[in-house]
Amino acid sequence: MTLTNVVTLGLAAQTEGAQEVHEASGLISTTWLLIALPLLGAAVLLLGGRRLDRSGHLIGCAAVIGAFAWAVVLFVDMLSHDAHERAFSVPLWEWFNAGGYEVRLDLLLDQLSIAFVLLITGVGSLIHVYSIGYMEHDERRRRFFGYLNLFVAAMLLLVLAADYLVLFIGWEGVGLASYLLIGFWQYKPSAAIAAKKAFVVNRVGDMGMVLALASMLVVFGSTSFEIVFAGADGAQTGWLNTIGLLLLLAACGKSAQFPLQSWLLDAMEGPTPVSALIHAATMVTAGVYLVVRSAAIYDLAPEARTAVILVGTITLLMGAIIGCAKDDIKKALAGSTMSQIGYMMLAAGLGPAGYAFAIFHLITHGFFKANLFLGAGSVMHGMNDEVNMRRFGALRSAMPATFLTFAVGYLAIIGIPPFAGFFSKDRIIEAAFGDNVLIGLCAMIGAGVTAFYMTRVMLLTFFTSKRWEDDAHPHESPRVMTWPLWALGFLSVAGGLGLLYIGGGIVDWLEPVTGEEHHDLPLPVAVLIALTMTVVVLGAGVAWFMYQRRPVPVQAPAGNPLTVAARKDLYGDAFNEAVLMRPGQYLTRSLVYVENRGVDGAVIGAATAVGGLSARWRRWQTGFVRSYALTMLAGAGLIVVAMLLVRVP
Amino acid sequence: MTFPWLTTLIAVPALGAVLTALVPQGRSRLAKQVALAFAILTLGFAVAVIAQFDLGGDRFQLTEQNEWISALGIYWALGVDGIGVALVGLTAVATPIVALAMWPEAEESKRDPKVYFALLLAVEALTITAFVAKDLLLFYIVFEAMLIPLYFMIGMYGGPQRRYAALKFLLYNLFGGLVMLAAVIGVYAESADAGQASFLLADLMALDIPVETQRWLFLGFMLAFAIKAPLWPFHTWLPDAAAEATPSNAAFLSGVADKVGTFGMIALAVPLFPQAAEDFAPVIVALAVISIIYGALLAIGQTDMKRLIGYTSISHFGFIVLGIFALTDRGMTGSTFYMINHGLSTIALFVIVGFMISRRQSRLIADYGGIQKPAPKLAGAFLIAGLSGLALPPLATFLSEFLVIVGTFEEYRAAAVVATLGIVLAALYILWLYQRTMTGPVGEENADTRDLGLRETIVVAPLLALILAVGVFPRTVVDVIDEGVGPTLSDVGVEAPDPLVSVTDQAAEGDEE
Amino acid sequence: MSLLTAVAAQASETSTSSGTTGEEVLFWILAPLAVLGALGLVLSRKAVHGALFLAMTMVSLALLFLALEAPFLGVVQIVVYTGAIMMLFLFVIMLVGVDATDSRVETIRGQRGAAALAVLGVLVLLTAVTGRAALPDPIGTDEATPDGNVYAIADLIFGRYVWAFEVVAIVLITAAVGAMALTHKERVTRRLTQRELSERRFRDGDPRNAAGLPVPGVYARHNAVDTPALLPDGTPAESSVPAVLVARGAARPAEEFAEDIGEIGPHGQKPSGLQPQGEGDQPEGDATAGEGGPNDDVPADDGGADDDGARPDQDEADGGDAR
Amino acid sequence: MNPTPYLVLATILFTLGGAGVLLRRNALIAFMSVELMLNAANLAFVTFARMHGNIDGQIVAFFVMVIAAAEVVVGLAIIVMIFRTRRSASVDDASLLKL
Repeated sequence: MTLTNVVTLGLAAQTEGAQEVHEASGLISTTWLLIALPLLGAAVLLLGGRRLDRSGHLIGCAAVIGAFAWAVVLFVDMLSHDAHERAFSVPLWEWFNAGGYEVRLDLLLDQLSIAFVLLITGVGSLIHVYSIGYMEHDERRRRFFGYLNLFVAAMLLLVLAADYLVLFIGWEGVGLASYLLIGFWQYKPSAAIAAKKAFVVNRVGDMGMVLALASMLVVFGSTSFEIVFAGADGAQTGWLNTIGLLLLLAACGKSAQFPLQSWLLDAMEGPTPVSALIHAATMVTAGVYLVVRSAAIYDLAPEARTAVILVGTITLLMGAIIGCAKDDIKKALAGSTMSQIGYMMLAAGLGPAGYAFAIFHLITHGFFKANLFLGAGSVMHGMNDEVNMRRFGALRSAMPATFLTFAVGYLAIIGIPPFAGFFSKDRIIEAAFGDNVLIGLCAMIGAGVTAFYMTRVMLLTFFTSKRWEDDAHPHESPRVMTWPLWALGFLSVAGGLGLLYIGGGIVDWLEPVTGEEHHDLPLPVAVLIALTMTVVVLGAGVAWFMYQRRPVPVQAPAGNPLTVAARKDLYGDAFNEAVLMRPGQYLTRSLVYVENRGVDGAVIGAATAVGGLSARWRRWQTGFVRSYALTMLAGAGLIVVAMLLVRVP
Repeated sequence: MTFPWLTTLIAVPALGAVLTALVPQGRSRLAKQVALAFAILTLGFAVAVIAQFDLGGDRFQLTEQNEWISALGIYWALGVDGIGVALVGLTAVATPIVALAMWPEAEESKRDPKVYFALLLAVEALTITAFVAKDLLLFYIVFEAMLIPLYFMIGMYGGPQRRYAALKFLLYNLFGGLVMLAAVIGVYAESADAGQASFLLADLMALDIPVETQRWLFLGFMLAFAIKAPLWPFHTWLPDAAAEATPSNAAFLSGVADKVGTFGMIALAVPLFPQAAEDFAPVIVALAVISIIYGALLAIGQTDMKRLIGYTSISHFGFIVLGIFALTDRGMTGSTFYMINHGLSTIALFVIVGFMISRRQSRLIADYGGIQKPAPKLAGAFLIAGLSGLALPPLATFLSEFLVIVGTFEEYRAAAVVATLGIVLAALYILWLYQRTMTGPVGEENADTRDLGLRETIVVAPLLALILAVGVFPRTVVDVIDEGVGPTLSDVGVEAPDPLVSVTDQAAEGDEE
Repeated sequence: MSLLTAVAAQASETSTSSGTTGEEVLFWILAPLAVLGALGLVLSRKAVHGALFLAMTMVSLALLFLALEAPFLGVVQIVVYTGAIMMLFLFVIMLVGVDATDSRVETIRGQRGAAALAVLGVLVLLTAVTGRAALPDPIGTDEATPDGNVYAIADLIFGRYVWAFEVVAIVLITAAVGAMALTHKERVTRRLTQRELSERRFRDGDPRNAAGLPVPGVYARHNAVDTPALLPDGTPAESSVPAVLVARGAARPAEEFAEDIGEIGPHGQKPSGLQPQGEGDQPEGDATAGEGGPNDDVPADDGGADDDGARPDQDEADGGDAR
Repeated sequence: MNPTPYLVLATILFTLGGAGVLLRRNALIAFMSVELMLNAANLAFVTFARMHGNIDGQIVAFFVMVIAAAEVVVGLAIIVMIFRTRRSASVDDASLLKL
């Protein structure tokens, strides 16, 4: 496979180890505040009881906004350091030391983590504010904010950890928060089941994580970033590939990548702000973060990187196809999320050539996808929580603010210049072509499909004709909800340009962490951009022809086989059910049978056998003294015989 | 002569048991108060013992040694190492909590509740003795004697099938115990052959027993411990006992008393017969992995909450045994740590399930649903306890499970990989249980479920707080345990392996270049 | 008694000169007697005969003890064993029924054959061992007992074995107390007065017996208590013979009596009433159920003579005699 | 005189006593057979005492007699008790030892 050319290039382009990490001092040593603030918020909100019901949402918002403000302060402080002097370790306490395996609860603040911190706290703050309005009528709003804060704290720990094991705490913490939030309306059985499914599927990924950590311990004797990355050079490629694949498994779980993608669509059962924050902007990108963070390992593990590329490519196409067929607006967006994360994975798999673009796309995606989800939430809010797009239509006049911001997000995601998505996605497509034409083509087709399904969403929701339920009275959302929309809309417009060109841009910013490298492209960049744009316009046009030119039926038509398959999530669930759940249930049931009849049965059978034998032998106990006397005499005689036989002469 | 701390630590609950039993009939409240007071007093003494444990000091501390039956070389010999002191701590913490949790339980049966509390204190005294005994026969005696109060606790107070469960429990453990007795005598005979006949563990560990003999003796010990622990396929008594005993009794049984089995593996089976332990390790590791998966799968298939938790314990005991017989430092430290954490989390789970049962009078999962709405605190406590059961970081159980897997991975790759399946299954059985009982629409019969009361909060809160606190600040506990594990493993002759890539070496090479 | 001491003196005299024929003569006389006694014990149908046979064996053994230079034991054997213990046995035999005869029918399946086998096996085994052992001639106890046998024994009992002796003493005391405790019968109801007994006879008994049971043996010739009284119509009054005698089969049947007096009444053909009643398995029935009311005032368990010899086979035998 | 005939006699008496215990149902006769066995054992003891020139054997025989006396007292009391309640002196009737 031509992908192997990455190997040599990757090795050649290997930067001189990671940048040196400095002990934090001054402001930076207060990095722990970033985590502590939302954690405190969560603790107060969850343990505070009913008396905080009225002020709970404010405490929650204050905690996150405070963390954001502090992150900005830290960011500014980092800017005052040299470009290659911006990695700081913030020691907290020694976690434990078992048999020479020492784990310290340290934080690592560097260019990569601060980018995530800003994204998480920034977008997080906006979504918190939005939630004030969205959850206004929910009696458990305080609890909701508590969970959100918990999520933010865990996510920050994830990105700030300086040790894989500490990262894992955050990793599971966000999983827990996601579980709690998906199942927030747990009186709905579907929500409870979706929450459990998300957690369990993530646990499959965690298996990979745990085994990766175990492998690291065997190979490096530690899980701290510093030691692992420093030692990666000397490790066998086989081990590095193993670790890389195991980490990829973990990333697949968290980022809903193939083959562990099935939980994400169900996760839309949660409240929409949750979908925006956790299942679009931040948590699901943790897998990408993990891969990029482990750059030192992947750089030296070509097979693992190939696997990352494959997973990313497959998922980006799968997600896009699923997104085309869903009538549920949130599920369509969820499919899109899968697909976009597929792009990021693909980029991350490209190695130093793609790491920075993966993060770049991750951030812009955080902006516009949060924007889109919140917009969808705003639509639902105005339409009595209706999610079926076939029941929307012509809402642009009813909800102008939502429409405008959604439109900006739409343009960003399909990659129309100069919106944010254009810059990030186009770079990935370029890098993919630089690596392998086939992969590049897939990425390009993905862009076209993206344009198709996003145009479809746009048209079905805001254009075409009214198909509302009779009792629907669409109205614009309150200010507290539209204001975050405007903010995110602005970021969707300016985020791409801003990140790319202000102060050297994100690629330079991340370079000390991720390294940098350029491939020769098979075609000139301009041609590639032009091709991509053509594909995008084509996709949008097809959607326009299919949905704007023809009336949209309220009932979904039967559709072609591909549509049917896409509606069923490309049979992901069916596969899981047939291959894992059914046999699992059968296994469980048969094991219960084996336990009762076999293992326990053997024991009880033995007892019964002894009992039966005793019942037989009991007949020897006639109760007649003379029988017993006879036995005694015979026994005494036998003893005498035995003594005679063994007598020492 | 120094103050006999350990003897006192044993004597206090024993005295408490006697005094509780002596409380006049009918004054059950007083009896309970006496029992609780003594349990707390024991906790105080245990804290004193732990405080005196000197990290970096001798391997066995606070030792006492008095001749008991000198003609046979039997001693009243006590002492704690890191492992013992940790488990003593667990026992002392668990007892007052369990005592408080069982407050109303004993009344549900028609018998006098004071007996129940007296028996609990008796089990505590015996369990502590087992953890600090430094004489093999003393250990054996308490190992067996423990069955008596537990038998009565299960058989007198409990569900409709309690007699069956109690008998099964007794027969299983007695069988293992008798086989162990033969092995104990075998060890004694070996020590007699070597010159000075003695039951003192220090003397016995110094023996050089031939490998062939070691194997037989090891099997004798292991059978008893594997039944107690319990390991597949010797486990079937536990689900019955867990289901039929009162919830707090089940909690104490699987949370604390059964730890004597795994403690015996670490403190006796491995150091006494190091060669045999190494020879049999692969077999036991295989059994442990089967236990993990088997217990988890069966837990998924249960319809009875207490039985379900019983099966989860089998799965968790599988992890503990796995870590022990990986015979690595991390594995064994993880296992010992796991014992503590599993104790806490299982007690929490059983106790909370007990609270649910006391409200609804049913053990069946199907009878519940939507409890979260009327009783959010109950549901929250249940969720946290459950999460610690599925080893979610940073709860304490995570670290121990992780260390076990890591320790196993060092020696037995395949076993570790299969064992990690256990963490997926754990998520499934816990969350499915939570989903079926706590979420979903509220049925009419559950609509006015009471939330946690004051007593119940006092029972649950310290457990959950401990689980979290130990998870976040595990250092001291792990250090103490590591202190005991190190010498144990060096008895076996195991050294911690060096990592394949040593960063310090590399740095040195780099400098040379 | 003087005879015994004389024999003993002679025996011990002879024994001092080892290998003389005196002891052998004594042994060959006494040994068959002892075996005979033992056989008699095992084979005799009546317990009292067995006791007498056993006494014979014991006396033989006592004499052998004398011959074996154990005069003290010999005397103790006679005084304690034959004298006290056997007397106790006889007491109990009398209490339980002196005429009780054992059935020869074995009720436990296979017991007789297996017992014979085991007994023979043990006999062959032990005799083979003892008979084939080449034992040295006895040393004799003269050296061990310089002051005579009794002194030496006293010395040992109150010296080396004093502890065992005391323990045995305690055992004896305990046994005595135990025996008393076992046989002592607590009276749980007040003893009935004569008046009450009389009233009860009227109330629930057969009024015909209100005046008391008829006395036996109106025309007695000898030992008349076993002969039933005759009612005015010439039939025997069955209730006039003590139930104990009836149970033992010692009552005279009516026919025999009728023959004695030369004529028989119209109802005299029914001797069954005087036959031993019931089965051995239901001993209570024997004493009281047979006749109903008349015996009610005899407490059922009051040492009445009865035995388990009243078995079907014996019934038939006795009945056959009667006809 | 050589002890062998005494021992053979003791053996025969012992065996006959055993036969009595096994074959006779009358409790009294069985009991007397036990006494016979004890006596046989005593005979062996006394014989050996003489053979070895050591009267400890006689002491044992003496203790056997005393214990036998105690045993007879208790045993007969039990027989009387049983007879009172069951109207029988047959050992087979006292077969309640089994369930």
